[in-house]
Amino acid sequence: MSLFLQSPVLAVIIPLLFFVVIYMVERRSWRLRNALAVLAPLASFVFLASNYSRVLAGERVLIEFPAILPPLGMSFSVDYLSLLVGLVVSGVWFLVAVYSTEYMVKEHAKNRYYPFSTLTLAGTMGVVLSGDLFTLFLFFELMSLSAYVLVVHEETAEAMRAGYKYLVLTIIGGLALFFAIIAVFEIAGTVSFASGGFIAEASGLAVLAFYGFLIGFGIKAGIVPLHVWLPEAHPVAPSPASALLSGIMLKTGVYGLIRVVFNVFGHEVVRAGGLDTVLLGLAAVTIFLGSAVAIAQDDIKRRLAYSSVGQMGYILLGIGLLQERALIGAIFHIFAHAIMKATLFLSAGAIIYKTGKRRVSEWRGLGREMTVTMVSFTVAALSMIGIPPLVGFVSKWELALGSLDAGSWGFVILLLLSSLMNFIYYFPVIQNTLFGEQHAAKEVSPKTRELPLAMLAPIVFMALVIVFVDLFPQSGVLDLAKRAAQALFLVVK
Amino acid sequence: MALLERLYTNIYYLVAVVLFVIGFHTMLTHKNLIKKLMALNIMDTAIFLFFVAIGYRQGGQAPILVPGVEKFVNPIPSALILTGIVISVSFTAFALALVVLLYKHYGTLDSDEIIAIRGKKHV
Amino acid sequence: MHDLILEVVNRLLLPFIQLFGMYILFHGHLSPGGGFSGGAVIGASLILYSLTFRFAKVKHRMDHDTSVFFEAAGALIYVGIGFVGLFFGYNYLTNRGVFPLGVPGQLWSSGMILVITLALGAKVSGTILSLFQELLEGGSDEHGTP
Amino acid sequence: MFSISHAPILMVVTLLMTAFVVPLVRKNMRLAKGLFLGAGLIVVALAVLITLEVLQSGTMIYAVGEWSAPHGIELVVDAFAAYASLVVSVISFIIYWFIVFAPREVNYEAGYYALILLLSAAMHGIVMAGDIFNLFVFVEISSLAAVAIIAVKGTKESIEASFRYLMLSALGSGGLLFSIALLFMITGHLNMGYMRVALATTAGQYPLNLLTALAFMVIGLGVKSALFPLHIWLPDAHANAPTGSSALLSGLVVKVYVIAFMRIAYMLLGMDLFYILPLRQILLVLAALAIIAGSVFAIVQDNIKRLLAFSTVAQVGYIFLGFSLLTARAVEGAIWHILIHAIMKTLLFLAVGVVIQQSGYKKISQVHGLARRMPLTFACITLGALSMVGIPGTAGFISKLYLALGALDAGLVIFAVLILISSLLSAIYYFPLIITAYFGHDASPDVKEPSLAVRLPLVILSLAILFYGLMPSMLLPLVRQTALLITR
Repeated sequence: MSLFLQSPVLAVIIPLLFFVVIYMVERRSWRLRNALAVLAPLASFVFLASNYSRVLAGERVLIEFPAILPPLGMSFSVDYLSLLVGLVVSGVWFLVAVYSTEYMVKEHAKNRYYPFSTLTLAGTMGVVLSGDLFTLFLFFELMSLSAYVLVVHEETAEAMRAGYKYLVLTIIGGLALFFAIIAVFEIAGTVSFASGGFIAEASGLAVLAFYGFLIGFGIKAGIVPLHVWLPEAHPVAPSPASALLSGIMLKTGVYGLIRVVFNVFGHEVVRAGGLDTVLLGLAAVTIFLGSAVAIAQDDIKRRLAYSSVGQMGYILLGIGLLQERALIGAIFHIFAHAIMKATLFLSAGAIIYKTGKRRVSEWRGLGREMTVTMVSFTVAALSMIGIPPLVGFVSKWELALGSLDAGSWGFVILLLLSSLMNFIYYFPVIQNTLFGEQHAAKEVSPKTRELPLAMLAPIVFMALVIVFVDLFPQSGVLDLAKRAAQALFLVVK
Repeated sequence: MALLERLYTNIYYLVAVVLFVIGFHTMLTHKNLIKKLMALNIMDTAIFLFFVAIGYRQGGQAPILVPGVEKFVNPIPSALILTGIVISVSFTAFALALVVLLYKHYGTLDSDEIIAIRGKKHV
Repeated sequence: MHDLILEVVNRLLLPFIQLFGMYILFHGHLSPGGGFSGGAVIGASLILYSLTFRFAKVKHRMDHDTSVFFEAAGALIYVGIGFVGLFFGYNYLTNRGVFPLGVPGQLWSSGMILVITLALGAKVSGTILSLFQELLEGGSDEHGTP
Repeated sequence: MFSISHAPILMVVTLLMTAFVVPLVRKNMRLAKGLFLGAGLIVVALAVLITLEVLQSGTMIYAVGEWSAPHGIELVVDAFAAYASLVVSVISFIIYWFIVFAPREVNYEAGYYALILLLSAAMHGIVMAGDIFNLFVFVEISSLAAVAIIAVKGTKESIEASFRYLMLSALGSGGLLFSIALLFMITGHLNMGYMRVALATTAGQYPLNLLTALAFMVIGLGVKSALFPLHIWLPDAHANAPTGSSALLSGLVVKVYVIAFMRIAYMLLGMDLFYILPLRQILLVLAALAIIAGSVFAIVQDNIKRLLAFSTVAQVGYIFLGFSLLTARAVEGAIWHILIHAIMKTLLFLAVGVVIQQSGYKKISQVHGLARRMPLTFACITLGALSMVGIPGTAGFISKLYLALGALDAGLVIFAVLILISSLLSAIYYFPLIITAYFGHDASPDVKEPSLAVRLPLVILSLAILFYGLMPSMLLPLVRQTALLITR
C-alpha cells in the first residue's frame, strides 16, 4: 500500500480521487466543488515538485506495480522530462482552474465541467508520469475520453459534431497506439521506457509500430494530415477548456512521441530506419499549413487553434532533427507554448465572456476598455511571433541553432517564414484592439470593464512568466530542458 | 456388380442419406410451418436410421443376455437413439405449441406471410 | 361431439392399452421397452381418452395440475434416487452395492432400474398429457417444459 | 459422506431438482423465488469449491453410477470445465437475482424459473461432460430451454423469433447427432478421451468420414453458437426475449456452445489433428467474417437490443478467432473473453432492459437526455460500452490485448489489425447511444431509476469490469492452465 503513497503516484491519484469527491459533493455545495477543482492541480503540482531535488540530483524516480494487468504491469517514473512537463501541466492547469471558477459562472452544467476537468487532469498527469508505454496508453485514453466531455460542453449542434469527430479520431488514435504497443511488446518483451531505447533494429514490425505511434500521438498533437478534429474541437469548448486542450493536451501527443523516439526506439534506430525523415517532412508541412491557414480565420479561437497546429510542428521538428540542441528547443517549446497559448485562449475567452464577440474584426478598440487583458494578449502574441526576450524567442532560437547544427538550412528559413506568418495573423489583432477606433460605439455595451480578479490574475501571471522567464535564467526552466535533452540522448545499452 | 454389392451392403446408410436430403429439401422449399416441422422430423429419422444402422448386425436380436441369444445387435446406438427420439419428440411438441401460438397471433401458417406481416409492422 | 361407436370401442380398448403400457414399464429391464415407451403408450391412451370424451369431463378426472404434478414428481424421483448411492458412500446414481440386484431375468431384479423406469413412465405420460392439454387450452399461459 | 468429489454432479442435480420443484410450489411465489436463488447460490459455492480443488489437485473425473469409462458416463472436470462452470454459475446467479427483483415480464413466473434452472443445469452439464453423447443431450436440453425462455414473453415477435431459433437449432442438433454417429463409426467409443486414442490410429483410414463428421460438427455447433453465416436467428431471438433471458442467452448460452466446441476439439480430436485438418483455416476465416460483419450490421441498428445482439455475433467471432489462432496467448485471450464478454454483455443487456422497463424507449433515437433521469444505469452502460470498445482500464482491454498479442505470436498481423478495426466499429455503434443519452435535451421527467435490488447486479458487474480491467491476476492461474490444456 505504501507504494501508492509515493509522491509521483499521488500526483496522479489525487485528481482521480478528487474526481470522485467532487462528483459526490457538487450537489451540496458549489463552493466546495470549485475549491476542490482548484486544489486538485495544485496538489498535483506540489506532490510532483517534491521530487524536484531528487530528480535534479540525477535520480530517476521509478515506482512499479507489476501485479496490475500482467504481462505488461504498470509503472510511474519521474525524470527531467516528466518533471518539466508535469510541472507545466499542473501549474497551467491550476491557473486555468482559478480562471474557470469565475468564467464558468455564466455557463450551464457546471456540475459536469468540474469533475471531468479534474479527471482529465488525472489522465494528463498519468501520461506525463508514466514509466512505461502501457501506463502511458491507459492514462492517454482516460485523458482523451474525459476531454470529450469538455469539448462538447456547450451541447450545440456544432459542438456535438466536432465532438463526434474528436471522439472517432481519438478512438482511431488509441487503437493505433494499442497496435504499436503490442507490436513493441512482441518484439522486445517489455514496454518500460529505457534510456536509449530497447528496440534493437528497425524491422518490419518495428517500423509498423512506429507508424502506429505516429498516428496515435499525431492525432492528439494535431500533426497535419491528422489535425482535422483540432480546429473544430478547440474553438467550440468553453474558453478554459480550450486553453487546456490547446495549451496542454496537445503536448501529451508530442511528449509521447519524444518518449517513443528516444526511450523506446532510441534515436539511433530511428535514424537507421530512416524514420526521422518522415518526422521532418510532417513537421515542415505542419508548420507551414498550420500557420498559413490560421491567417484566413476570422474567429479568434479558430485562429488560435490553427496556430497551435503550426506550433506543434515546431516541436515535431525539434524531435525529428534528432539533434540535442533542437531537442532542447522542442522541450522548451512545450513549456513556452503551453504558457503562451493558455494566455491567448484565456484572454480571448475573457473578451468573449465580456462582449460575446468571437470575431477578430469586431474587436476594434476593445483594448481601451480591457487594457490589462489586451496587454497580456499582446505579450503572448509577440512571444508567439518570436520577439526577444520573450519565451517564444528562446525555443525558436534553440530550434534554429539545432537545424544549423544538423546542416538543414531549409528549416531555418521555414522557421522565419512561420514567424512572419505568425506576425501576419497576430499583429492585426493587436493593432485593431489596442489602437483601433471603436467604429460602432453603440454596439459595445457600456458595462465592458476589466475582468474580475479570479480571471485577471492567472492571465497576468502567465504574461509575466512569458516576459521574465528568459530574463532570469535561474528560474531553471531552460536548464531543466537542457538536462532532459541530454538525458534523452544518453545511450545506455 | 461391385457397385451394386456395395450399394446393397450399405443400403441403410444410403436410405438414411436419401431421407435426409428429402427432409432438407422439404424444409427449404415449403412455406407451411407444419410441413417444415414434418421435414425436420424426417431428417431426424434419417439420422436415427443412420445411427442405428451402425450397430445393426444381420439377423441380430435384442441385446438381452439370456440363454439362446447368441447374435445380438450393438446396444449402444439403439440406446442412444432412444434418447435421440425423446429429444426429437420434445422438439416437435414444443415447436407445435409455438405453431399454435403463431397461428393465433398471425392468422396464417405461411412463413412468407408471417414475415410480410411482421415487416409491415416495422414500417 | 358425441360418437357412440368411438366411445364404446374406446371404453373396451383403453384398459388393454394401459395394461400394455404397464407391462412395458414393468419389463423395462427385461425386454425391449422401458420408461419412455411405456410412458408414451400410457400417455397416448390418455390423449385418446381426452379426444373421445369431452374435454371438460377428462379435465375433471385428470386436470392440468395433476399431469404437471406427475411430470415433476417422476423427474424428482429419478433425480432423487441418485442420492441414495451418495448416502452409501458411492457415486451418484450407483446401483451395484446399494440396491439388491436379484436374479437376472426375474421381475424383481436389477435394483433401482425398475423404480427409475416407473418414475420415467410417470414423467413421460404426464408430460405427453400436459403438452396435449397445453395445446388444447390454447397456450394462454405458455410454458413449454420439455 | 459428501466429499468434494461429488460436487460436479451435485451442481447439475441441484439445478435439475429445483427446476422440477419450483413449478410444484408455484402457488407460493416467495418460496419459489427463495428456492430459485438458493439453488443458484449453492451452485456458485460448489463451483468455487471445484475450482479450488482442480487448481490444487488437477483434473477431477466423476463416474456416474460407479460405471467408469469407456462404458459409463463420466464428468471430466479439468481446469477449463472448472473455469467455465465458475463463469456460468456466477453470471447466471447475478441474472437470477435480477430476474427475481426486476418487474416481471412473463405470465407464468414459476415456469420461467424452472426453464432457466433447466438451462443452467444443461450448461453446467455441457461444460463438464466427458462423453460426447451426454454432451449432445445437454446441448439439446439447453437448446430447448433457450428457445422456451424467449417464447415465454408471449409477444408475437418473440414467438416468431423463437420458432425460427427452434427450427435452426433443431437443424443444428441434427448435424451434431450425425457427426457423433460418424465419429462413433470411426472410433467405436463415445467417451471423448477414448475417442481421441482411437482416432490416432483410425483417422488416417477414414479421412472422408472424419471430414464429414467435422463439417457437420462445425455446422451443428456453429448454428447454436451463432458463428457468422449461421447467426441469422440470433438478432431477432436475443432482441425479443425478456431482459433476463437476453442477458442469459447472449452472455452465457451462446458461449457455452463455443466451449463445447473447444472441448470437443481438444478432448476428442486432439490439437494435432485440429492443426492438420483444414478446420483451423476455416474457423479463422469465419471468425474474421463474424467480427467484421457483426460489427457492420450493428452499426445500422436503431433498436438497442438488436444492436447488442449483433455485437454478440462479433464477439463470438473473437472467441473463435483466439481459439483457432492456437498460440498460447491467443487462446488465453479467447478464454478471458468468455468471462469478460459474459460480464459485459450481461451488464449491457440488463442495463438496457432496465432502461426499457423504466422508460419504454427501445431505440437509440428515443433516449435523449435519459441519462439525467437514470444516472447510475447509464453510467453502467457507458462502462460496459467502453469495455466493449476495449479502452484500457476496462476488462474488455484484457482480452483484446491477449488476442492481439496472440495474433502477432502466430505471425498473422492481419488479425491483430482486424481486432483493432472491429474495436473502432464497436466504438462507432456504441457511442451514439451514450452520446444521445447524455447530451440530448428532452429528458422525460417521469422516468426514474429502478429499485436498489435491481441496480445492485448492474453495480456489481460494473465493478467486475473495472476490477478485471486492472487486476486480472486472480483468475490468471486458472486461465493459464486452461490455455495449457488446449495448446499443449
